[in-house]
Amino acid sequence: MSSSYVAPLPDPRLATDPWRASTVAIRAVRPEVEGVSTYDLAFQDEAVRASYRFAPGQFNMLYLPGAGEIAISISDDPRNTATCAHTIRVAGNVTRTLAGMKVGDTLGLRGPFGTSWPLAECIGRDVVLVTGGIGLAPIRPAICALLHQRRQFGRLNLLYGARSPDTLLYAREYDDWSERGLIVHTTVDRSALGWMGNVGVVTLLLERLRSFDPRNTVLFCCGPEVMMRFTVLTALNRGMSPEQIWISMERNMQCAVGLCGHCQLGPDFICKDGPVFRYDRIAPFLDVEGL
Amino acid sequence: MDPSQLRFILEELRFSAMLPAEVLDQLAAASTIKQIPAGTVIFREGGTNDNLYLIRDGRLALEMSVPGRGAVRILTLGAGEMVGWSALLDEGKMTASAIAVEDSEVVVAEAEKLRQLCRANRDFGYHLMEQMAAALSKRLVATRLQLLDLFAASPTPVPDRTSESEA
Amino acid sequence: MHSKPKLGVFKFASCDGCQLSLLDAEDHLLAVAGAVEIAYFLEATSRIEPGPYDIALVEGSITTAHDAERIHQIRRDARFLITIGACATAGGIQALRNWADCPEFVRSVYATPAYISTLDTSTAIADHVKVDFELRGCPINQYQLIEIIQSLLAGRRPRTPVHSVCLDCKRRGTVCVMVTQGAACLGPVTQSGCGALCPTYNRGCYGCYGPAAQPNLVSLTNQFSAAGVPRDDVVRGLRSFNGYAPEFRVESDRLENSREPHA
Amino acid sequence: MTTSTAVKSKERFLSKEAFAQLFTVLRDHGYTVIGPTIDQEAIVYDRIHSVDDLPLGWTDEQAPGSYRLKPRDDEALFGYVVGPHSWKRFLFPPEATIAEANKTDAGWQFEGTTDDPPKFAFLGVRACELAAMRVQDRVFLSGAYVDPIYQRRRSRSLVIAVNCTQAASTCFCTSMRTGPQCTSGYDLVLTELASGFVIDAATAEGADILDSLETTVALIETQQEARAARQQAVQQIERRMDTTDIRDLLLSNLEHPRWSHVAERCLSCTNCTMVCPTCFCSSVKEVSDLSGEHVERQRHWDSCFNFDFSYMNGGNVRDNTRSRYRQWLTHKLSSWIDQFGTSGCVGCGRCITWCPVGIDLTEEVAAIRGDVP
Amino acid sequence: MTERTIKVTALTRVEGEGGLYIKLRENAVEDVRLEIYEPPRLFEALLCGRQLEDVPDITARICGICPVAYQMSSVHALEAALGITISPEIRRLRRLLYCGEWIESHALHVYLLNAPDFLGFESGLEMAESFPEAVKRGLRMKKHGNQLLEVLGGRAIHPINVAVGGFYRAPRRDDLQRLIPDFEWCLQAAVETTRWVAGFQFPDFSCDYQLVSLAHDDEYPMNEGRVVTSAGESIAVDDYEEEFEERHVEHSTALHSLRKKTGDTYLVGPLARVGLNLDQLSPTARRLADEVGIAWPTGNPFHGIVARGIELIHAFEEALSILRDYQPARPPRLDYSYVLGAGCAATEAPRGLLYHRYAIDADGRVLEAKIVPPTSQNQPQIEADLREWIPQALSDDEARTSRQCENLVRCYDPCISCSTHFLKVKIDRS
Repeated sequence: MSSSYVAPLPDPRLATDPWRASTVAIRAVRPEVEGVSTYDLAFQDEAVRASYRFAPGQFNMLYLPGAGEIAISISDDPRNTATCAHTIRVAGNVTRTLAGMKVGDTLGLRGPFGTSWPLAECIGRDVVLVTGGIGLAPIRPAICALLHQRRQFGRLNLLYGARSPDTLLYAREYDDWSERGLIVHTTVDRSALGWMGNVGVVTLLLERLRSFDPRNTVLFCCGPEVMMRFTVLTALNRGMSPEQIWISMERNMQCAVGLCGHCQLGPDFICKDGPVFRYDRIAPFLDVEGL
Repeated sequence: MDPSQLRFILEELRFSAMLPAEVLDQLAAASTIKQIPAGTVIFREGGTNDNLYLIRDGRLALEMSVPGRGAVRILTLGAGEMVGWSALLDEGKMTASAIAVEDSEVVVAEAEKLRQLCRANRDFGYHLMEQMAAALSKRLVATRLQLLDLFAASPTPVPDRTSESEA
Repeated sequence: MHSKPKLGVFKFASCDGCQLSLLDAEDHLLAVAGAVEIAYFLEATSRIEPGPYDIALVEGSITTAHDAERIHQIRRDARFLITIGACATAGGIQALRNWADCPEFVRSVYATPAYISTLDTSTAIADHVKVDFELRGCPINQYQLIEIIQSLLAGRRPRTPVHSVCLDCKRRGTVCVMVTQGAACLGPVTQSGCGALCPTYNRGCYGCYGPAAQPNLVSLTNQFSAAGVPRDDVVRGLRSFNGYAPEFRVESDRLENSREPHA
Repeated sequence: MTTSTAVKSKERFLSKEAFAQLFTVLRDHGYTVIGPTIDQEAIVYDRIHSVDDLPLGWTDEQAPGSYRLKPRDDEALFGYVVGPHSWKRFLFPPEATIAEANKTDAGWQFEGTTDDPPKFAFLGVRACELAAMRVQDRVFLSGAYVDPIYQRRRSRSLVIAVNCTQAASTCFCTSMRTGPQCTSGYDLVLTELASGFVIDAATAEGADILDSLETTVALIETQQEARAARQQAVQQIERRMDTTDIRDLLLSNLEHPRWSHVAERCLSCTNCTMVCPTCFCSSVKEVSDLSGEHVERQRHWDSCFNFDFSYMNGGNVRDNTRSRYRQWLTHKLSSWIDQFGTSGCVGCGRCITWCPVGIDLTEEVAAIRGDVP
Repeated sequence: MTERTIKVTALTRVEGEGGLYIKLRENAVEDVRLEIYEPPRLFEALLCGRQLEDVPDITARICGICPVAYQMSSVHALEAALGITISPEIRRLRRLLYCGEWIESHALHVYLLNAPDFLGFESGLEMAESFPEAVKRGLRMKKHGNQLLEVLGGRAIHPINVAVGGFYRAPRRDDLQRLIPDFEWCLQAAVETTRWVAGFQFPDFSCDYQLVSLAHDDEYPMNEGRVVTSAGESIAVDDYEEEFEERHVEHSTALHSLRKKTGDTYLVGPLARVGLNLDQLSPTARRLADEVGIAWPTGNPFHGIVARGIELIHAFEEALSILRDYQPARPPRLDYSYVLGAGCAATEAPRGLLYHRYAIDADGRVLEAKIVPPTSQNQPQIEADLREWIPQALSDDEARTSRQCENLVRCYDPCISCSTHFLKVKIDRS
């Protein structure tokens, strides 16, 4: 496994002051689906750009002065060093402000932060990626990494659920992914005229997955918490063990470095101990309401 | 089709894989296998239907018609899954329409035969109904998740609580 | 060029203090006036433009039949309606009449009650029309008001903190008057916004910003009773400028209706 | 504590008259003295200029939800326990600008904090407060990321500890093994006696200060008297918390009915977290000038009791007082250990005294343990 | 016979909401009514039964522009009822607080409400485009007035620090003295203000006023004194209700305060205060009063803006002298015991004399409250002046006539929210 996919040490400049952002400029904005766009961000400072590395599953803090700061998972190919893509849904004031910005505008970026998908664990094994809605965005770097070194892995399945056919993210890339050896299964909760694909919740895809060897599979899951809970349940029912399951959690990440307290879940800070957790570590705290 | 071949098929299907041998035999004896071309309507919502179907291959869709919206596809079902439970539990009054989305192969069991078997053999009845209940409970949970509309965007943007902004 | 958003400021039963907060924002006033078109603001300008208004700030409570009609017209004319101040968000101090025999109230003030046409209640604007945002306070905090206007101009949804006054006391180093003096301070159940003024001035909070999010009134009033505050005083303390806000109202009614001999 | 090398203990005696010189010596060493003084009917920590600012002859009487200043019948300067303030106010200030953004022709440019605090000398730091500083050191300084504001303030400050010679009813430092005697983490340590102080330095900087004061050798009797005074504090501590297996106790009782019970009383007002010397939760707000081209990011104290502290995707994860109190207590006493290798509680009792309704965490833990009916 | 009615449905740039109704017959004034449609808020009733400590907090809410005036009259009346005499330090601090309110209120009226009339603008904000420096000067004075209120009272609108017996907390010397440099700037700004407004064009109009204000032997009237009139009377505040009466006048739905014995109208406010207390003005204010070329007392209501300018100077100058000598009062608040009793007090609100009377029981509860605000005293005078003014203001252009009438009304700086809660109001919007 290439070392570039291991979570790198933070940029020493950032490490000296975790609150200090670097300037990034919007290089491109690609509308994905209604209310969701991908922003390619490029560091203004060459030195920062040169040293910036992230691992699939990590996130950045994007800072829009005056509006605020939000945690956004990175959705780029980790080998891409020119720009860094973030797929963002308009959900609040910061993302709405971002949606009003254009190519060339600048903002602040701190990162990368957090843990990453355990790609090294996947070598020689099958990988199932279960994801829903915008949850595909943090999985995309993992897809890029898996496909880049396709031969190192067994069967690769992506099970992706969206609300409706027109909200399937990155649809233009599925053919490419398939050609390169990722089996893409999609399903929607709300069908539409002309949709010949699956209808029903994404956990059903896992239920139906054939050629599934529960003891030799690693499962990555990213999506709403309820979806992840039932995905895990299905995976366990199908014979997987908790140590093979990895999920990406979300909480109110603010400082991103474990200093502000907002994103705690049980003994973990989602920002620094996560967002990617092995399921058995987080399991005792996942089902406790209001923890 | 040869019942032993059918039994072999049933053993492979998720719905029936866990059934004891004699139950499988009986089920195989009550079943036939059928090819269904894409687009075939297997039964219609509100209509009657005499069979329980187990999908061996291909994909079926369940649709319900809503005035003004036409036929709304609720769920697609694939290999190993059961369709047509109303035939067995609801006297054949169907709650949705089933259509083959692609060329499919299904195991067809006559509901009346199954009912007779259930009455005659409580053991058979227990095992069949256990699988029915398990399949339906999974479908119920899946429907609940669908109902939660987990992937919906917030209807209106809400203020981020990530930071308090102030003039 | 886009035309500037139109701002209307409307008054119902009130003291004018909340709209004065806008004029009291001396450092921001001209900037605000430059960013919006002040289309209706009787206290500030003789220029009166008809609706619709992009932002309507509504001060005061509904106390007359005519006002109960008038607010509907303002709602129709307003794209984003913000109520400002305790009168508009909770009925104000004049809502004390809601617990009283209002005609008797009128008789006690006016020699010829027949001339007085007023409803028996003073109610919040939200009791009559849909309100898009409520800005609390008696009076409101001018910085919060400016921030809300700026948020709307920037296309953001406004927000104000909903935590208790206690947090602000601690941030500014104010020592708890409940703990050191046994003062009947409403700070633990009152929403932030004033900057924790009263405890900093050595007195208990009297609830100008109304109930904080999920306030535990019962526990607090139990504590007051345990500290020897007479029940009548607790009821009176809850019934002031935000007395008719639901959480305060329910608790003052509960206390008044409870007939525990020792309370 | 200043980062100078440790020195060997050599106890000296400092008379009350000579003690007054301490302020001059500290000023000459470039320190701004923060110490106990009476304000708002309490002994608070504030900037002090001379011995006259100290609470001479005053003490505090504390109980759950109650704090009263009382005159003493002697002239003790440090004859009180701990008050509403803690030193975190100066090391992790309630409001601080952590970053700035300026719009230039080349777009937004970002700066880190420009916080430039004076060199603080903290006078009158108690053993539990030394422990609290150690806890916050773990939080802010021990991880991959270091908080620059805390780091700068902490590294420049001088810690003058004072041993407790009495305890409040809310103290339980002995249970948390943090006091009452100061054992480490200070530059200088004092034990107050009627005649003066027994003083000792633990660092070179402390020794430097000590050398500038007029002291005499501490006689054996004086040292014994000081020990007895310290022992008096130990004996006065009544409150206990059983910390046996407390991490697992709380984490295995996340659905205990006691959480609902305490939620009936808890006001979720945030006071316990604000007065706690180790609580470190914060939020950041954007403060922009009118042009919007200069923005400061201001960090301020926040609390897990704050209604929308756990806000996410349009709702709050911890949407009721039960879950918020549980979060606080399990974090403080249990998951803190996972995170920082230490309990988050130092047994100072502030959260008990300053809770407006007098909720006592030791009682809550005992209830969860099943020790009280 | 031609009948004309002129209706100003909404008076603008005044505190509170009211209208003006004028009926003319053959160009002769038949009826003039200042119509007040502010809904009544029944303060006097809702005060009854409240603990007397609540009174300054509640009465503040009568008016957002002059809450301090209500707090001052109420604490003084309650202290009279309780038989307590405050210390000189507390008294000075209260004067200082009052200065803050005069500054805030007068600066608001001069710059944002009244000056636009003289210069032909519809608002102070619009005026700012042509007179940016003047408006900024006004806003800065207002801001510093508000800052004084904030330091002393906690906040400018509805201060929280005013207590029966004194203040909840005495402000720190540093916090107050920090204001001095700005106040020194403001004093000059107030002088410039007075010169600026004195240069306005005033209509040739004069009324024969009976002026009424407080007067005090040692100081410009603010917190206390005797009630004096331009007829040479000097009346103890305790006898106020013997001499002044709110009466129902046939042509109006509002209660008008009139001289009890003669039924005469009278004028309160800055014109009355300056006119009756010229020699108590601070040195600079006194100098400017002479310099502006108005013969005091003046009968021209349009001179009100100049009187406010002079009072601004006075307020800054007096505030400066108090700030410079300030020592915190110890204790900031006097103790007292409840006694059955009654007491009254009058103070000078920015708009004029404000009278309060309370009866309290032995448990400290309010039994009865009476409040006579300045605007209800001025209202009959305003209507009387309008009758005089209309022939001069009348033109064929209805809008112009209305504006002229409004201009006159604004000169008195009426405070409608205040007045309405005590006036007899008939809500009639026909």
